[in-house]
Amino acid sequence: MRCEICTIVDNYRVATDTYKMVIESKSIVFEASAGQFVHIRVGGEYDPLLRRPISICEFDKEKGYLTLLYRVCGKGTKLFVNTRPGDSLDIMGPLGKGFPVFNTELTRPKSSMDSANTQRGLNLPLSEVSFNDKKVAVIGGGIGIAPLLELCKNLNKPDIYLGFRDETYMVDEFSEHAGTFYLYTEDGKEGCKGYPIEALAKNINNYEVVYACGPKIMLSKTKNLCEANSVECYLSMEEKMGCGIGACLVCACKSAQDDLYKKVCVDGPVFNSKEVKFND
Amino acid sequence: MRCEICTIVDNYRVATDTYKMVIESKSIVFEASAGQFVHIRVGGEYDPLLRRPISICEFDKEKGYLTLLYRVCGKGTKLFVNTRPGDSLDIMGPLGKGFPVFNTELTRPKSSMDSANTQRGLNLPLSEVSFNDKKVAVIGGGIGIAPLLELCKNLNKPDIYLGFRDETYMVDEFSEHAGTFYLYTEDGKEGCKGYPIEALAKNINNYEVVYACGPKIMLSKTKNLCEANSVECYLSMEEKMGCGIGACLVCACKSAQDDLYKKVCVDGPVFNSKEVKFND
Amino acid sequence: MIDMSVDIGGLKLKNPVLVSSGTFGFGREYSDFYDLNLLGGIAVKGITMKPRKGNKPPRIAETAAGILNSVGLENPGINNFIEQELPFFKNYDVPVIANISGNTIEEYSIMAKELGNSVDAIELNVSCPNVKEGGIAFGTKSELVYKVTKAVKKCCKTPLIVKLSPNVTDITEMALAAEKAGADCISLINTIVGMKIDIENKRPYFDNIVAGLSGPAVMPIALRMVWQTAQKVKIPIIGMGGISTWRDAIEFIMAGADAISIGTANFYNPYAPIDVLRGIESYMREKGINKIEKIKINKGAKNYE
Amino acid sequence: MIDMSVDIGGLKLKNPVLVSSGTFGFGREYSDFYDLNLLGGIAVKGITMKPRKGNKPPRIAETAAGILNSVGLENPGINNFIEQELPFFKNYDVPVIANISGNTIEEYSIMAKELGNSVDAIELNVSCPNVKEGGIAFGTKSELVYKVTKAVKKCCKTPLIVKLSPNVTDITEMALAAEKAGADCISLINTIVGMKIDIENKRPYFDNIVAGLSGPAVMPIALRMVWQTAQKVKIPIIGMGGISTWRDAIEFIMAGADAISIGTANFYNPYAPIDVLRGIESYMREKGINKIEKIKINKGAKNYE
Ligand SMILES: Cc1cc2nc3c(=O)[nH]c(=O)nc-3n(C[C@H](O)[C@H](O)[C@H](O)COP(=O)(O)OP(=O)(O)OC[C@H]3O[C@@H](n4cnc5c(N)ncnc54)[C@H](O)[C@@H]3O)c2cc1C
Ligand SMILES: Cc1cc2nc3c(=O)[nH]c(=O)nc-3n(C[C@H](O)[C@H](O)[C@H](O)COP(=O)(O)OP(=O)(O)OC[C@H]3O[C@@H](n4cnc5c(N)ncnc54)[C@H](O)[C@@H]3O)c2cc1C
Ligand SMILES: Cc1cc2nc3c(=O)[nH]c(=O)nc-3n(C[C@H](O)[C@H](O)[C@H](O)COP(=O)(O)O)c2cc1C
Ligand SMILES: Cc1cc2nc3c(=O)[nH]c(=O)nc-3n(C[C@H](O)[C@H](O)[C@H](O)COP(=O)(O)O)c2cc1C
Ligand code: FES
Ligand code: FES
Repeated sequence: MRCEICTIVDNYRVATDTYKMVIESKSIVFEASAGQFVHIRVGGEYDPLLRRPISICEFDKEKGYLTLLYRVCGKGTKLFVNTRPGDSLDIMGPLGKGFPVFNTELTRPKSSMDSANTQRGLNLPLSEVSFNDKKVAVIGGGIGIAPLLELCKNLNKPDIYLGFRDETYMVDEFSEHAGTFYLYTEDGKEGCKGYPIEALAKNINNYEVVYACGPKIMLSKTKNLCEANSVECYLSMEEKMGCGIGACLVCACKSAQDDLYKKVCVDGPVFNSKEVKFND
Repeated sequence: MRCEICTIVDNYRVATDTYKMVIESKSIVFEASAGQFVHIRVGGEYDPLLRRPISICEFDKEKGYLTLLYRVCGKGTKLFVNTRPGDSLDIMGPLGKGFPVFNTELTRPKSSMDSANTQRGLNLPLSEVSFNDKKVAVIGGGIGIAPLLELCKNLNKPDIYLGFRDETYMVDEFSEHAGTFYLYTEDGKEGCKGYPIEALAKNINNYEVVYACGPKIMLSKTKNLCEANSVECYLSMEEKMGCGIGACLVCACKSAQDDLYKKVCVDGPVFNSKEVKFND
Repeated sequence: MIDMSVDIGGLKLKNPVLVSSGTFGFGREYSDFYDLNLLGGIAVKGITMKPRKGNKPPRIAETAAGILNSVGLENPGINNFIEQELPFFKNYDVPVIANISGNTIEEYSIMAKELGNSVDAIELNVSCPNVKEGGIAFGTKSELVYKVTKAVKKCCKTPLIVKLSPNVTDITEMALAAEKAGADCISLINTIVGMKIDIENKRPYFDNIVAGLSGPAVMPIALRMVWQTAQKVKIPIIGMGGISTWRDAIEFIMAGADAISIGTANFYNPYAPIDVLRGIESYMREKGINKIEKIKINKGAKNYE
Repeated sequence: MIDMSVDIGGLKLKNPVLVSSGTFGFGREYSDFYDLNLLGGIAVKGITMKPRKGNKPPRIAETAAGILNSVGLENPGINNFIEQELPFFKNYDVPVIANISGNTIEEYSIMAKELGNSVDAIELNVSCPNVKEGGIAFGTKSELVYKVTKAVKKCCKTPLIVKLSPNVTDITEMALAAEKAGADCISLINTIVGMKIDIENKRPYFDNIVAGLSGPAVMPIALRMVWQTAQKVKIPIIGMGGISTWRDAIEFIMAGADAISIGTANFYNPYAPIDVLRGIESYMREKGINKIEKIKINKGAKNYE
């Protein structure tokens, strides 16, 4: 974990208000694992003041490239859009705990698997998560698909369920890695009309592990669905952040095990569904 | 006077930390007269918060171009440097009272002379400033030469005295319009060693009017020199600004006529030397 | 139909967007940018009995998302104001609020009386941090707020607004004192006492040492004080402090302000009051809200302790 | 030779750059970025007698050049702190300052006593705006500041720092009360009470309604308070509030701070304390200053009224 002044290689629109940024990194990329995030400083001295957390969407350790997928929603992400290839960006990372990946057939070298494993440090006993080549589903909604792409590359042809409001993006990139690929839009413009959770619910008994990232409501439904069917479930969570490294305690999310809070930035962003709760 | 979103046409270095910016304006340029300034907003929403006052160095009413000459010294001017051709800039102006120009042989159409005349609104009786084709000297120091270039173009081959610390700039542009041209650097690297005020002091009795812009110490010496020799003198002053239009009263400079303050933004920036005082 | 008008303690405004004293001169300057009649009202530069030349420059410093000012109430005095500045507004149909500062309670009273016939409301400045005498002293003790308000109210024919100082432990104490003394309306906040050091010259940057902080930096503090005050007083509130966008304005109104005022933002965006006004209008249209007061969060919905 | 060391009321620091309570966890987190031994000292996250789970999220909002936080003193309680967190510092040679908050004067005393043997100094947090009981209440009344300081001083073996709340009319009154009660050092400022409204959902953004403002936005206010306090008290002062560069730090030291502390800046620049430290060093080298205290503007050079 460190701060690095990285160079922007590319930054282009993939859909309305949705952009892909490719960044050249000399160190962060080599430590990254799927599901981790970076904390980015943009803008002037004080505006915006805080860094912005963005998931690592893909990395290419050979080229030293990190790819981010981001949606423009406020001050910080608006500034992201204005950066151009060649500009430099102050990036801190890789941060947090990524997705545990335990397949035998990996597209990545063995070492990154190991490190993902030890980095997890789940509160759950290790035996519970030491499965191999389980039947896996990945479900993502909207910009929440970002951290799932690198994950899918690391899995062995998982079934992939994606949902969007109306406009879809990154569909080819995901379907390439899918066993079965399910696409939903709220208005049915592309793929099926409705939400991917509906399809996942039908097929839930086919799976041993589900990975999810997306809107809170989707995460909450996925958690309930998986737990009701005794399926292992990993959720990537979002919360407003300060430091990004566990020092300020602002990124609190409710723990399911006790009445306390967990820190999304270091205990997550990926949690076993049994670690967190949503009710409020 | 208005706010206009202008387009940057060019922005390049002319010396260490010194840049020239050419801006295309649809309206401000057509109202501008020599010695006026613009008030520029750069950066994000709040950083920097205030506009930055910059003199109009040249204008080309045919092309609709304004030229600014600026020295990088802080947050705002650093951001100026980062703007590129094609970028837009929020500019307010033209602001303040420029230099009174009363020569018969003008390179500008008659109308702009008239407007400069009425815009002056000096506290002094008008007769005192209604001279024609007087013998004129222009003295500038460092970045203070900025508002003098357009002035020199409007005068009939004035003698021009410029001083710089070490590195000179815009020398050709000025000498082109000069009767006699005096160049000084503090270390004598280019031109004569010393300060232009020394040469002006020797020649002061050749002149009926002196125009000056530069460091406070130079202005103060010029004022004293001129007044001791009964030479009409116009000084372009600087003070930190808020609104730029006379509403906030922060740009105070000492009045010579009473114990009150004048507003650099609307009573100036160009003052008859008899209107202001320096002692503190 | 959207009704933008508000009544702030007897002063009727066609819309809730005011401009703040000291940031808008005597109105003239910004009349080049837009029609002043568009504004809900104009609080003119603070005036005193006698002319004041103001503080020694520098009078402004930029801080992170804010400014420090040390104008020191430069103004031509009440007589010159009435003779030379007020007539300008004859051409306009916009409420003018005279912002007054006194060295003594008597001075406040005399000024309020004299201005009563010629302006639409009086705003008592008991909170200017940039002058030694009077000013802020009146605004940081509730007994004094009470006394000066009470005295002025007696001789003031127009609605009386009391402008509170944020430099206090408990803003509601001051607000309640003003209300009890008969204020028709409360405005807040004035600038917060701040400071800057000139490290090159190793001395306070301002001749007066301290100066007044305003601008976006102070908005969270101002908003909190408006909220706290709104929980306690019944008289209307003019909210200000760092407002630069319509969203800021909506926050203040939701927090309990009946009208809002734009100060420092005028400097970097001369159209700020108009932008804010248009923004509030479209917000209301979009949400189907037809009265400003309906924007507010219901008082006591969740009581502030 | 430049001597960067300072003595703040008996606590000897190798340099004047501290990090502020609540912004630096229990030290571990930033140890990945640089050697913690470089720091003058570390004020760890505020602790209480019993574990506290903290406030409901959201707990942070970005404001103009600042942040509002509503952590609500989440901490594992004094026992867990001593058992699980303190041992980490065994590997370091850096002074650790325990920041404590109590509901009662007794709680403060018990905690100070228990910690006396294991930390290098105690910082009394009488100024946290994010909790209902205790906290800020103690910090806004000078009698209470006096009482709690006096009580704790009696049973506190290490230097005692009292951290003042900026949410007061007169900071010097609080500072003098702390000094009189025997405080060895004063630190200021804690966060300023602020607020944000969630306009989409028409309600206060924070569950606790108000929250604490920090960051560059507050620096002019913090600096003024440090200056005012330095004019009045003889005990050393730790200045903080919005410091993010060495120039900010020099302003605080000139204003009268004996040491300075970095809070919010850690979040956007994890190297901020080191950058500030290096900056102060080169400033001193350049100016030929060999002791930190010589940076200060002489007290009373121009007396603050
Ligand atoms: C672990 C993690 C990973 C993320 N990955 C991605 C990603 O890959 N792509 C992407 O587009 N977005 C991602 N987000 C959300 C992203 O951080 C926000 O959209 C972004 O911070 C908004 O910043 P802004 O300045 O544009 O918006 P503003 O609304 O101006 O931001 C104001 C403040 O709120 C915070 N904030 C606003 N929205 C969110 C949010 N949804 N989550 C957390 N903080 C927020 C900002 O960080 C900032 O502090 C992620 C968030 C987290 C916590
Ligand atoms: C009427 C007028 C005309 C000017 N014309 C020119 C010009 O043609 N070319 C040029 O290079 N400079 C000119 N200046 C000076 C220029 O305004 C400052 O250099 C600039 O504002 C510095 O901004 P900054 O953000 O880089 O510096 P910072 O130090 O970050 O600025 C901080 C604050 O101080 C103000 N400030 C700093 N220096 C000055 C200064 N010398 N005068 C006034 N305000 C200052 C800034 O406007 C800002 O509000 C002019 C100033 C005035 C008043
Ligand atoms: C330059 C300047 C001058 C001011 N003069 C006065 C004044 O004369 N009387 C007064 O009551 N308030 C005065 N104020 C305070 C403003 O009216 C307002 O209360 C404060 O600036 C907070 O609002 P803002 O953050 O929107 O500027 C002044 C503020 C500034 C910036
Ligand atoms: C997230 C956060 C948590 C804080 N927690 C504490 C705390 O536990 N105890 C305390 O005394 N101060 C606490 N503070 C206040 C800081 O120590 C510091 O006084 C304040 O933030 C001002 O400094 P800054 O502007 O540099 O951040 C906290 C501040 C922040 C931002
Ligand atoms: S963001 Fe600071 S603890 Fe998570
Ligand atoms: S800058 Fe506002 S009056 Fe001159």
